[in-house]
This record gives sequence, structure tokens and C-alpha cells, in this order.
Amino acid sequence: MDLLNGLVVLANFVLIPATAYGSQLALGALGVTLIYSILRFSNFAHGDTMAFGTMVTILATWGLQSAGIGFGPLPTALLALPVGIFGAALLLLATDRLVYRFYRAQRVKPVILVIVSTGVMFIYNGLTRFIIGPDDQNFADGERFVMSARDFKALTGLDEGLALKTTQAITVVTAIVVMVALFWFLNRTRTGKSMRAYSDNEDLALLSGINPERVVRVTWILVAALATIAGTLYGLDKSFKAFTYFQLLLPIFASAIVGGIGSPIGAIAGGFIIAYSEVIFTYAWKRVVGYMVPEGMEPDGLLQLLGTDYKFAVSFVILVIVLLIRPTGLFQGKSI
Amino acid sequence: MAARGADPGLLHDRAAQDGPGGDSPLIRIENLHRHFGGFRAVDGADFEIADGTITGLVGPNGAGKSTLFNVIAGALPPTSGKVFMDGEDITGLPPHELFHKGLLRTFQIAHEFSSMSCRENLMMVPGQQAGESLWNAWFGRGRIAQEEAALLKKADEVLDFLTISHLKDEKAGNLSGGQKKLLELGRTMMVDAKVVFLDEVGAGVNRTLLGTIAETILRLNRERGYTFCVIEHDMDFIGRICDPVIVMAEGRKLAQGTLDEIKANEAVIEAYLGTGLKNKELQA
Amino acid sequence: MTGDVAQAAGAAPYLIGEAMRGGYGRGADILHGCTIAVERGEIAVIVGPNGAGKSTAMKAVFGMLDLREGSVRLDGEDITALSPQARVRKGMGFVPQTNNIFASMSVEENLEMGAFIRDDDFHGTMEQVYDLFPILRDKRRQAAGELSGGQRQQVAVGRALMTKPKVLMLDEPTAGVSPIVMDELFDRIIEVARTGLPVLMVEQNARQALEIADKGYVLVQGANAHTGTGAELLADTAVRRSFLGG
Amino acid sequence: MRTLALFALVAALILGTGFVQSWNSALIILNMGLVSAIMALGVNLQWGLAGLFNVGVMGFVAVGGLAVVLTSVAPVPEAWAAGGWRVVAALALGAAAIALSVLAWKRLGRGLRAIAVLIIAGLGFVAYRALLDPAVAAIEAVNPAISGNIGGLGLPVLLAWPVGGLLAAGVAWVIGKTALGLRSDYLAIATLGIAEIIVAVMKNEDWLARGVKNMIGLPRPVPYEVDLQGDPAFVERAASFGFDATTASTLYVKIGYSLMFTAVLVALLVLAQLALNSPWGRMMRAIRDNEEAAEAMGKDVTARHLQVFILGSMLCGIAGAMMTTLDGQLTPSSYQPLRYTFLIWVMVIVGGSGNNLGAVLGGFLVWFLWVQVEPMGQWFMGVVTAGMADGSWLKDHLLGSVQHMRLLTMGVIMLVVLRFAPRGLLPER
Amino acid sequence: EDAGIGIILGFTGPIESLTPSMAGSAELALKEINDSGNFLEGVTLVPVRADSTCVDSAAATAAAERLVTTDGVVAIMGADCSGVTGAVLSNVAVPNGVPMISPSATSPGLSEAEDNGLFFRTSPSDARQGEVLAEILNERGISSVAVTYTNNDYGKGFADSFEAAFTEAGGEITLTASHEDGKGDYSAEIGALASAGGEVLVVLGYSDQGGKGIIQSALDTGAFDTFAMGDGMYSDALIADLGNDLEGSFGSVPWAEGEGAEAFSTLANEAGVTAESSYTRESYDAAALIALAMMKGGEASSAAVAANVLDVANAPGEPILPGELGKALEILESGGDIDYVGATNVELVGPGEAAGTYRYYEIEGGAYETVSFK
Ligand SMILES: Nc1ncnc2c1ncn2[C@@H]1O[C@H](COP(=O)(O)OP(=O)(O)OP(=O)(O)O)[C@@H](O)[C@H]1O
Ligand SMILES: Nc1ncnc2c1ncn2[C@@H]1O[C@H](COP(=O)(O)OP(=O)(O)OP(=O)(O)O)[C@@H](O)[C@H]1O
Ligand SMILES: CC(C)C[C@H](N)C(=O)O
Ligand SMILES: [Mg+2]
Ligand SMILES: [Mg+2]
Repeated sequence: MDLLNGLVVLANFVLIPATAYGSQLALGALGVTLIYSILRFSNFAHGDTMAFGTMVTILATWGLQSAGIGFGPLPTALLALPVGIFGAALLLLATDRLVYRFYRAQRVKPVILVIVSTGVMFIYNGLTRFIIGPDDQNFADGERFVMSARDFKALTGLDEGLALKTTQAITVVTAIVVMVALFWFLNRTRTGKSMRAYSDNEDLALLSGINPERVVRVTWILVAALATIAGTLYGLDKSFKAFTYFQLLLPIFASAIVGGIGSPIGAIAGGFIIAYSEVIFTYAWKRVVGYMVPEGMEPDGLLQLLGTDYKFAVSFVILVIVLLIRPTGLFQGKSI
Repeated sequence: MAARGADPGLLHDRAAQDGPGGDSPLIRIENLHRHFGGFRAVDGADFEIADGTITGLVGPNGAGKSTLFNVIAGALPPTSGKVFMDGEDITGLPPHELFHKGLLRTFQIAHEFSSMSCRENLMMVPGQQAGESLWNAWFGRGRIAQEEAALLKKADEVLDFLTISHLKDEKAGNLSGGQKKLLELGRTMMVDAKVVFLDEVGAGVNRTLLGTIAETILRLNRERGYTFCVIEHDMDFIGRICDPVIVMAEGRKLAQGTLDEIKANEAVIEAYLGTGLKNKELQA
Repeated sequence: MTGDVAQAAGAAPYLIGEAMRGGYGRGADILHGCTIAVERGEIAVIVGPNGAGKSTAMKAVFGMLDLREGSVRLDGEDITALSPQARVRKGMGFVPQTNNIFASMSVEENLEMGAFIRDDDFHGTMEQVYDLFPILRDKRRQAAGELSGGQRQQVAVGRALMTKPKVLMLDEPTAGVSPIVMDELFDRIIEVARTGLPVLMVEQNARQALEIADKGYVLVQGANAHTGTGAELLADTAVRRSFLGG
Repeated sequence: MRTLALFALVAALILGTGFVQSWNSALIILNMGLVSAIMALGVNLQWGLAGLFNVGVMGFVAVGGLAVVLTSVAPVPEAWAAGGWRVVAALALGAAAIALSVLAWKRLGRGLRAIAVLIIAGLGFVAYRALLDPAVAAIEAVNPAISGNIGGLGLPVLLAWPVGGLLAAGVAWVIGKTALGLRSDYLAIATLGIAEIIVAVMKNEDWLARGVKNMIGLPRPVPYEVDLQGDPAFVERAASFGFDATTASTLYVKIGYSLMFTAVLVALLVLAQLALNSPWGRMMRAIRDNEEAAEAMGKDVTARHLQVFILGSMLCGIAGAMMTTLDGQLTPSSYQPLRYTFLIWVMVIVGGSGNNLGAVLGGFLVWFLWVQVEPMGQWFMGVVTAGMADGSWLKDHLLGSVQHMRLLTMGVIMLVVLRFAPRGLLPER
Repeated sequence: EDAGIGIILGFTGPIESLTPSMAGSAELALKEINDSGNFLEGVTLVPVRADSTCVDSAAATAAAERLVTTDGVVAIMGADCSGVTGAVLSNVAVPNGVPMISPSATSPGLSEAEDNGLFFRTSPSDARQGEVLAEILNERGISSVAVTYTNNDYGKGFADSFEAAFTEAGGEITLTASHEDGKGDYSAEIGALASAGGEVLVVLGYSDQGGKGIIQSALDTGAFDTFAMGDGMYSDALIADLGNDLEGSFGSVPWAEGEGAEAFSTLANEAGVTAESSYTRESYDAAALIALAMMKGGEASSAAVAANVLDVANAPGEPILPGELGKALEILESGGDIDYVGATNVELVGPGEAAGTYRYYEIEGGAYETVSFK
């Protein structure tokens, strides 16, 4: 019984939250990784792209809600996703046309594109805030829990509760599906391969008859989809606020890179590493251990390795260590 | 090698002091292995390069020649085995230390400094330049100026020799494929080396110019006592300068001898030379 | 210009870059009115010193360089203004001198990319390429960037063959390949040309190349210096001495 | 020529600020511009010259800021009595444990070393925490609302600038030793992470410099305005130039800073230019272009990378110390990567990487914009909405979000500049 | 003739969602003054906004400098976050002799800042609220708590003083964990806090920032179900978002007994400004005090504000509530004395900061119910 309680505590406070958070980071990292591997730069506007796509989704959700359309126990926002993706895709394609295309033609160094994307980030930043404002927006509806802590206790008779939110479940499932789909797309389909070819050697891609503009367009549309999905799921789970999306950029980049930038599996793995290291190293193991050890041997201290003040720092230390052992990330990413 | 570096005069005579050494091995390779995952690119290579020789290294594509060079020159760590230079164990030493011991190499795929001019590409080569210390860069301008003048002169000589002096201020990245290879060779001429490893200097180089390059290699060898190890697929070139020739296949030494001996070797013909029109013509 | 083979044959050549003048970006002219052409079923070889503009001329024919003067015609049609991709779709195949493989993709994927514009089943062609370069079959799952120099060269040529082009342009296809493979490659090129496919190539292994060439161009400083059949050029002692290494 | 024209443009912008807005505003921009230019110079040294992608600028700037506190603030004797020395001992112990682990890793054989290192590091960590935690608690208990930290050495604040440089250099050495083997973006994220760690330490280790509770009222190398205003001689002099005492005193102080900062910038710029145009600079560019070949040509790439990484970081540290001195306070939570890392990068790239003068120009120009886009954005919004009917929903909405024009304007200007000068305003050669 | 009042708040950056209401409230007060027609002969108060960014001292300093030297503002309502407030104070306000009244910089450290008599704040120093909150917990007989605070000078100072007061009174703190604002995910913090345990979770953060995230996360995982909250957490939006789950939670918020706050709410709601957000009341009061001090001094000048703020803010005199600014002006005009009460029961003590009366509230039936005042 006690062992079970201990496991439930562990699942409730470590496994489930870290897995959900990890998937959220992973979804963001997939977008970053895609741009990096095909268009060859680190896109700093990705956080704000997520915010923009989510905003469009929210506006559409409100529309649906006011029209009385719902999605049963699932959040209505899922229905509105296509609209959000469409909006984000339009924005990205327009940006590419007006901004990135020029630099591509000039064949500038990647770092210049990074800086250009910072400029784009500033603009998206303002755009989102102009339209929906800087405030918190709550747009989640439907059933909040697959299983709430209270229900779990009542159901199992255990002392400890286990909660699983609908959004957490959706996020994890989506992350895996999207990862598999992306992997399949890039490695098995003709378009996917042509995208990789373009990213590898632009001139030679041209000589093989690959239309670079098409590759770029497809990439941006995929990125729009990934960013909007990631942003919407994140917003459903927490709440939408433009500023948070900007802040997410850092852990997202960390995830993409520690997993090996350019690699979809790496992005997923990276997301989990960052999320788990944040939680595990700052978790106070007192309660779990208390359940696990025999009566009378419960620990007095908190059994916390580091204060939560350092949770971000911990994940970066892990990141640096991983990179020192595998200099191009876990899954052999590229480097330019 | 104290005065390596700003040594004026392209082809001054070092042979007077050292003399082309007879048969003492300058480089010795013992049971060298380099594996990539499960693939054995170099698989127990064993041979010697005698001091003062120009050794040719040939073998089919993928035989492990470039990998072997990379291991000897410190660019790749060996999986196992040892490399000796002058009896000293140099296995795994970083390339920059090997450079200072007098071991130079060129790359099969040209590694030019693309945003620098051809002249700068050459001038940066000599080691121990006073100007490469920050202190001198700030407070020893006078010394640097002298040193630079000497370097400049030498670099221009080399460029002249390579027939690309009209490109001295062109960015190396803008050179043609063959010109890059010339520049690559030019770098080894900027300093006094003991042993130079040339990885396919000839690929992509005009044959007339290649003849001149062969001439130079011979002169450097004779007059300055350089030892060479040359990878090349052009048998004319090999035949003109190399003795002995080592044939590698599947990561190991397949045969060694003079070019004529090699050409007569059935195994070599089958793995490498073939019996195609070209070689028939060559033998004729 | 004496002995222009195309003229002699009386018909317009299949592919011709005529009186091309141009350079990189806004830089100085590299090509000074040079002309290169190839007939159906013919092998044309370009030789010349390093930096003469051979590769530049090839790129110009392929549209990777803006021409300031002159024109490019394929099968009588003026394609001077077409983009490189469009030229690929018109049936031109090209192996550049450098950066001619997708380094991060496997050998097989490199070949597949060669067949990118083809809608038919290309596995037959792929088998042919593997037969030509057996080593590639062994390494087909390996990233092309991990291959040896000569193996890369084989991948590059294989990729171009996959296109099933109507005209094949090769920039130093034999640089760095072993004699046995070089012979095979030349044999294969002859074979390909026999099927009616024109082949235009730059070579530094000039003697071997001119031996199989129907037509040879010697380019010096961006202009045609000598033109003739392969045999003519080989027989010309001036050409031999200054460009073919004696 | 172009260089001259662009610098003249920046000068005109700053002077224009002086005429249109006020001389105080102009000087404030100038002063931070000078500081920014030094940071940009540091980044340019690392990236433009050696190709090191350091995205941890923030960390070095922060360390420089910390140096100001540790150098110039008066020590807190109570805190030292309560646990200062124990903290020092704990830190020494921690450093020793790390050194021992590294030694063990290098000396011991393959099988043993992992275990040995784990044991040493584990024991070291426990001992370190056992010694540190109570000492820290004791220090932080000393009057937490206004101190709770160990204070500094009480030395003149100008000394903090070189100290900031040295401290940053020390940190850079540690980082360089561990992370410089990484390639481009991997190095970037590692440095980004390390910078976050540095700031996290500064935020959470209250005993060091009060953490997020901030250090305010740091010593200054210039007189206080109020003192000047109270000095009759000064007031008289000011009046003789036709200034009122307040304006004169504020200008006086700012000009004081400007002169000091300019001196530092000019000195550093001269050194940087000498280095760039020497064989050393040529070697660095060669390394940037092709490390493998440079290594084969006898250049010790690792050592040179470390050297230039330390130098560049040192400049950031010096600039960080100068900035904290100018601000008169240390507020760790204000160290945000957007402002202290990416903005500096924007300066370098907009100015022209690889060109020291470009970096300096970028420093001035981008800083000017960063400050002035706010009024520009407001003005622009005013123009846009001028035509709309008063009280219309859209107009209200737009005016309500006018503050967001700030970053948007910044973005637009950046894109426009980079459009017309994709390799920076003053490209390398 | 116009007199400019600078409004320096973080319109972009981590508290960008709070600042519009804060600025709105301040401008509301200024508008009330202007509309009353009783202000100094022909002088109109003009609010001039500038962005403090909340975190970037240099940008805030530059913005403030522009306000003072270019726009010529005579007083500053702001800044918001303690860090930038300190910077603006020492780099711009003091050198130029311009007074500042901050509505929200609550760091205890600012009490000691070198201000030359120019710095005031309408929010109390967190040193005091810590004691108040500890007292509330004692009253409820709670002896073991876990604490989480927003990792800035406000949160940390607040947590320090709370911890001191609570342990002094014999309580046990199982774990103090900070949280960063603006970082949506708080699993790690909640995990640690839940494991440490405690009867309630003390949340010293912001209602639309990390504080809310923490509570939401704690509720979702069932880690805690009762929360004790500091002033930053007080907002209607919180109740609206989290609904019944907050039932029984409680907290403290600077507040006045009496109608001041309600008067402000009505006023704000009429004007379309969100009243029920953090520091709106304090912002209104700060702006009102600036205007009233000018009136008292008889001129729209910096010196007048600096000299008279304490006078108009404190007794003796006629109490003034929000909405009664016109009346106050009349009284001052006629040489009378006022005691500005405002929305937060302003009483400036010591170096010119709010003495701080606090409302002890509990959430019942989905609304804030006052338990008592402290
Ligand atoms: N990084 C690598 N990973 C995996 N395999 C590699 C790698 N580098 C080389 N190889 C393999 O090792 C073998 C030897 O390569 P190497 O470059 O040494 O050949 P080489 O003898 O120089 O051939 P060439 O004459 O074509 O240049 C090749 O089969 C190649 O595929
Ligand atoms: N990208 C480029 N930008 C500017 N100039 C270039 C560029 N590429 C080549 N050049 C210049 O153009 C000239 C001709 O180059 P090209 O590559 O056509 O020579 P090539 O005849 O192919 O020589 P090789 O036999 O060495 O390959 C050279 O002088 C070279 O410096
Ligand atoms: C508005 C709040 C973020 C201000 C906070 N009380 C501080 O002192 O920083
Ligand atoms: Mg090779
Ligand atoms: Mg060429």
C-alpha cells in the first residue's frame, strides 16, 4: 500500500507534469529544429510565431463558442486549430516573401538571419499585442480532467491523489504523433527528401530540379502548423499570455539543441531531458522516500538536491554536460 | 629548427647540412587501425617512409589512404596502433604540434582560408611569428614590420612559382578548383619542412602545371632534403617522382616496390590499375 | 576559328553556349566571348589551364551565372533566360566540380534526388548506376559525406546519370578516381554518348579524355584558344606542350 | 569614407537629440552608447574575428556588475563576523573538490575514474553544502532588509572596471576550458545556459550582493549632483555660462562619465584595431575560416580560441562594470538575455561583424534606436490615427496599445537597415 | 498652461498586463483634477507616459530622462518595479530635483535610498505586510506552512519578513521556494512544495503571473487546497479563473477601512478602468497626491510637490476620498487643510511611504469577504 502511495506521489508530481511539460517543449522544439535544418538558421521569432498562431486560434475559438459550437469533452480550441494554422501560415509566408527571401538570395551567413529573425520577433511581438493585448487569456473549455486527484483517491482508496489533465493527455499524444509524422515525412516522402536535399546543398538541389521556393513554402507551412499546435496546447494547459511565449523560447532552444538540432527525435528527447531535469533535481524526495522505506526510517530532511531557484540552471548544467559528452547533441544533429 | 618561418629564399640548400638520408625510417607506422563504427577504414597498416625519399601512396578509392594521412597528421585519433617520427612516438599529437616538428600536410579537398587573400593564405603559415603574440601586435610593431616584409617577399615568390601571382589579392574562396589546390601546395613551401604529406595534389590540376609541380617536389627533395609522401592516382606523376610506391587496399598495405614492380603485380592490377585502355597505352 | 566541327556538320548543335561573356556577381568578366557546343551523340571535352574559366563556362551554360553577352541554345531553343531548375526539366544534367553531393544524405538518397524530376520508376537506372560503381551499392546506406574522395566523385556522376538527361555536363568527373574506375567511367561515357546523348565535359586528365572526344576545346583566359577534334588537338604539339603536359 | 559618413550620422543623431529633446537625454544616450560599443567590440572580437558564437554576453556583463559591488562597497563587518570566512572556506573547498575530480579524471585509468570522480564530487558537494549553508544563513540574517550580504572591499569604484574585466576573464577561462570544443550553435546554447546560471547565482545568493533585493546607491567616480548644486562656486560658474544649477550639475556629471567612458573605449578600440591588423589578427581570421587547416598549419586553435574568448569576455566584463557604475545600482533581475545578449548581437551584426569600427558604430546606432524608438513609435501611431474619427473603436484600440509600437518600430528599423546593408553597415573589408 | 506629469510604468515586459490599468487609474485622477476646474489658475495637468520596461534600468533611466529634460514633467508617478524605480530615482529624479511617487515599488530597501526628500510611495514596504500575514496565520491557528514567492525584490523582501515574523511566533516553514514570473510551467516548484508539505501554501506573487500559475498547478495536482496570499495576488480575475477551488483561501491586501476603495471602484468602473487589479488604487492615489501637493504649494512645480506631499497626505485636515478631488482643491484654495485618504487610506510615514493598513480577507462564495482590518 505504502509503496503504491509512493509511486502515485512520484507519478503525480514528477512523471506526469514533467512528461506533459516535456511534450510541450518538444512540440516547440520540433518547429525550431525544422527551420534550422532546412532554412539553416535559429529562428528567434518562433516563440512569437507560436503566440500569433495561438492568438488566431483563440479568436476562432471565441467565435465558435459564441456560435454555440463545442467539442464535447475536448477543448473547442482543437476545432479552431486549422484557422490558427492558416493564420500563422499566412503570416510566415508573407514574412518570408518580404524578409527572408531577400537574404536567401544574398546567401548571407546564418547569423545574419538569426539577427533578422530577432527583428521579425519584435514585429510579431507588437502585432500580437496590438490585436489581443498583453493580458492573460483563458480559452480552455471542455472537461478539465481525465482524472482528478480527488476522484482518484475516491476510486482507489489510496491516501495520495493522481491527477491527469485532459490537456496533458492531448499534448503527449500529439507530440508523439507529430514527431512520427514529421520523421516519416522528412525521411520517406519525396517532398521531405527534397527538403533535406535543399538544406544540405542548395546549388545541387537546384541542379536536381528541386524548386527551392516550393521547399521553403512547404517548410514555413509545416512550421506554422507545428507552432500553432504547440502554442495552443500550451495555452490550453496553462493560459495564453504573449510574454510567456517569448520566455518559452529559451527552454525550447535548449531542447532542440541538446537533442541534436535538425533531428525530430532529438527535439522530443531534448524536451523531455530539459523538463525532467528541471523537476527531478529540484524535487524534494522526502515524501516519496518516506513511503518507500520501512516505518520509523522516514527522512527528516527534504532530500532536495537543489533549490527550485536553480531549476533553470540545473537544466542548463545537464545540457552542457550532455553536449560535452556528445558535442552535436544526443541524436547527432548538424552544425553550420 | 629554430629559424623556421621567415626564412628568405625559396629553395636554399639545406641538403648541405642534412643530406638526403639513406634508408633510416623517418616515419614508421605500426599496426595502425582506424575504424568508423564497424567499418575498418585503416585496418592494420604497417610500413615505413625512409628519410629523404618521395614515397607514393596509391590504392583504390576508399582504400583508406586519406584516413591514414589524417591519423598520421593528428587530425583523427587512431583506434589503435602507433606512429613514429624519427624514432619518437607521435601518435595522437595534435596537428599544430606536428607542424612544429616539421610534419606538414595538404588536404584532398582543398582547405583554403576562403575570406582571406591568397597572399594572406600563405603569409599566415610560418609558425612562431613574433606578430602572432598579442603583446607584439600591440607593442612590437617595429619587429612585426620587418618580419612581414620578409614574409611578403616569400609569399610572392611562391605565388609566382604557382602561376597565380595575378590573384595575390583575390579572396581564396573565389579561386577555381585547381587554383585552390595550388594554393594548398604553396602553403607547404612557406616553411622548412622535414616531411610533407600531399593528398592528391594533382587532382584537378592542369597536367602541364603538374609537371612543374613534380619538378618542384623533386627539387625540394634533393636540395632541401624534404621527405614526401604523395597520394596520387595519376601514374605518370607517380612514375616521374616516386620511389618507392606503396599500394594500399582495404586499409592495409597490399604491395610495395618501384612503380614498375607495382605495375607488374597482378593483385594491384586487379584492385587498382585495371587493364583499361589507358594503362595499356601507358605501358606501351 | 578553324575546323569548327559543328559548322562542318552543317546542322545547329544540340547544345551551344555562344559567344558568352560574363563573371561572378558584379565582378570582372571571366568569360570573354567563349563558345562551346556539343552535338547529339558526341563527346565534347574542354581543357585548359587552371582558372581558365572552364567551370565558369559550364555554369554559364547551365544558367548559374548571368551572362552579360551571348546566348545558350538547347535543341534550337534559346534558353538563356531560364533558371537552372527549368533547364533541368528541359533535360540537362550537370555534375559540378565541387560540392557535388548531398553530404548529409545517404548514397541512395543522393541517387534518388538525381531522379527527382522523374515520375517513372527509376529503380532500373539505379541498378545500372550500382553496376557501374559497385562500391556505391555496398555503401548505399552511408552518408555520402563520409565517403572517400573518389567515392564521392562516383556518387556525383551517378546522381547525374539518374536524371536520364538529354544532355550531360560533367565538370572533371574523374578528378581523384582511381585508374580502374576512370577507365570504367570513360567507357561508360562513350557508351552513353553512343546512345545519342551528348556529353560535354571538362577534364584535366586531358589526354585520356581527348582520346575519346569527338570534339575538343582549349580554353585560355575565358576565350577559345584552340578547337578541333580530339585527335587533332592531341596531335598539335603546341597544345600538347602547353596544356596536356608534354 | 563610408565609415566617416556613418559615424557623422550617429553623431548627428545624438546631437539632434540634444537640440530637439535635451542635452541630458543626448548625454545619457551617448554614455550608454559608449558602454554598448565596448560590449559590441567584445562580441566582435569573439565572433567577427574568431567565429566563436558566444551568446552568453549577459553573464559577463553581470559579472562585471558584480565586480562593482565586490570592489567598491564598504564591507559589512557583522556579516564577516557571522560567517564571511566560512563562506570563503566553503568556496575554497568546492573549488578544491572540482580540481581533485578533474585531476582524478585525468590521472586514473578508464574503469576507475568514473566512480572516483563521482565519489569525490559527491563528498565534495555534501561537505561544501554543510559548510556553506549555515554560514550563508548567518550572513543573510544580518539585517536582511538593508544588507544581509558581505559587502565589498571598499576600494575606489574606478578600480572596479579592471576588476570586472578580470573577473569576467576568470569566468570565461572556466567556461572556455569546458565548452570551447563545441561547434557553433552548440557553443551558443551552452554559453546562453551558463549566462543564465551566472545570473541565477547572482539572483539567489543573497549573501553575495543581496540577490534580487538589489544593491542601490553604489559609489560613484563623479560628484553627486546635489552636492554640486549646493556648492556656491559651482552654481556661480554655471550661472556665468548661463545655466541654472540643476541643469549644469546634471550635465557636468554626465559629461564626466562621457569623458571617462570615451577614454576607455578609445583605448580598447586602438588595441583591438592594432590586434586585428597584425599577424595575430590574420591568424585569427584563418582559424575562423577553416579550423582544420589552421591547425594543420601549426596554429594551436584551442589555445587561440580560449585567448580570444577570454579577451572578448573581458571587454564585456569591463563594460558591465562601467554600466553598473553609471546606473549606480546592481539589479540582477534586470539581466535579461534579450537586452544584454541579443541586443549586443544586433549591434555587432547591424554594424558589420568582423569590423571593429562597425561594431562600435552598431553599438551607438542600435542603442540610440533602442531608446528613441519609443517616441518614434508614438509619433508614428499619432500619424496613423490622426485621420481616424475621434472615439472610433479602432483609434482607441490603437492608441491604447501605442506602447507596443516600441519594439515593433525597433524591428522595422532593424529589418530596413539590414535590407540595405545585409552584411552590416560597415562590412568586413 | 500645461504641467506634465510623467507616468513611468512597464508597458512592455513582465508586468505589461498590469500597467494599463495602473496608468489608467493615475490618469483618471489627473482628469478628475482637470475636470473639476478648481486647479491652479489655468493650469492643466497632462499625463505623459513612458515605458519603464520593469527590468531594464538603462532604458528606464533614458525614458525618465526624456520625460524630465525634454517633456519637462514636474513630477513622476512611478516607477513600478523596485529595481527600475531605484535607478530612475538616483539617476534622474534626485539630480534633477524631480519628485517621484511610486504606486507599487514595495522593496524594503527603498526606504533607505538616498532620495533627498524626493521619493514617496503609496504602497507600504513589504516589511510590514509580512508581519500582518504571519499574524493572520496565527489567528487561524496554522502552524506549518510552505512558502513560495516571486523571485524579485518584492517577493524576496516580503518572504524574508514573513518568515521572520512567522517563525518568531512559533510557526514552522517547511520550504521556501521562489518562482520566476512569466515562465508558464511550475511543476518543479509544486513538486517540491507538495513534498515538503504544510497546512497551507503561502503565495507571495502576482495574480496574473507566476502566482496564479502556482495556485493552478497546486490545485490541479491536489498538492494544496488552501492558500494564504499576499497583496500581489488580490484580483477578481483570479477568482473568475479559478472559481470555487479557492473557497476558504485567504490573504492580506493593503486596503483601507472605509469607503475609499469602494469609491474608487465605482469611479474607475464608470470611467472604464479596471479597478480590481493590482496597484490601481495606489496609482490613483499617487497621481492625486501629486496634484494636491501642487495645489497646496500654489504652483505646478517640482519643489511644491516635494514640499507638500506629506502635508496633504496626512492628518490633520478634512478627509478626502476618491471622487472628491475637486472638493479637496477647493479646500486647499481657501487655505484649508486636507488629509488625503484616497483609495488606499493613504498615510505616509517615515521617509514618505504608506503606513499600510491591510485588509484580511477570505474567499467565500466566490467573492472576497473582509474578515478584519489590520
Ligand atoms: N567519417 C567516416 N565515417 C564512416 N566511414 C568513413 C568516414 N571517413 C571515411 N570513411 C570510409 O573509409 C574508407 C576510406 O576512406 P579514405 O578517404 O581514407 O579513402 P581514400 O583511400 O583516401 O580514397 P580516395 O582515393 O577515393 O580518396 C572509405 O570507404 C570511406 O567510406
Ligand atoms: N565564385 C567566384 N567568385 C569570383 N570569382 C571566381 C569564382 N569562382 C571562380 N572565380 C574566378 O574565375 C576564374 C575562372 O574560374 P573557373 O573555376 O572557371 O576555372 P577553371 O577553368 O574551372 O579552373 P580549374 O581547372 O582550376 O577548375 C578564376 O580566376 C577564379 O579565380
Ligand atoms: C508592480 C510590481 C511588479 C512591483 C513590485 N511590488 C516591486 O516592488 O517590484
Ligand atoms: Mg582520399
Ligand atoms: Mg574548374
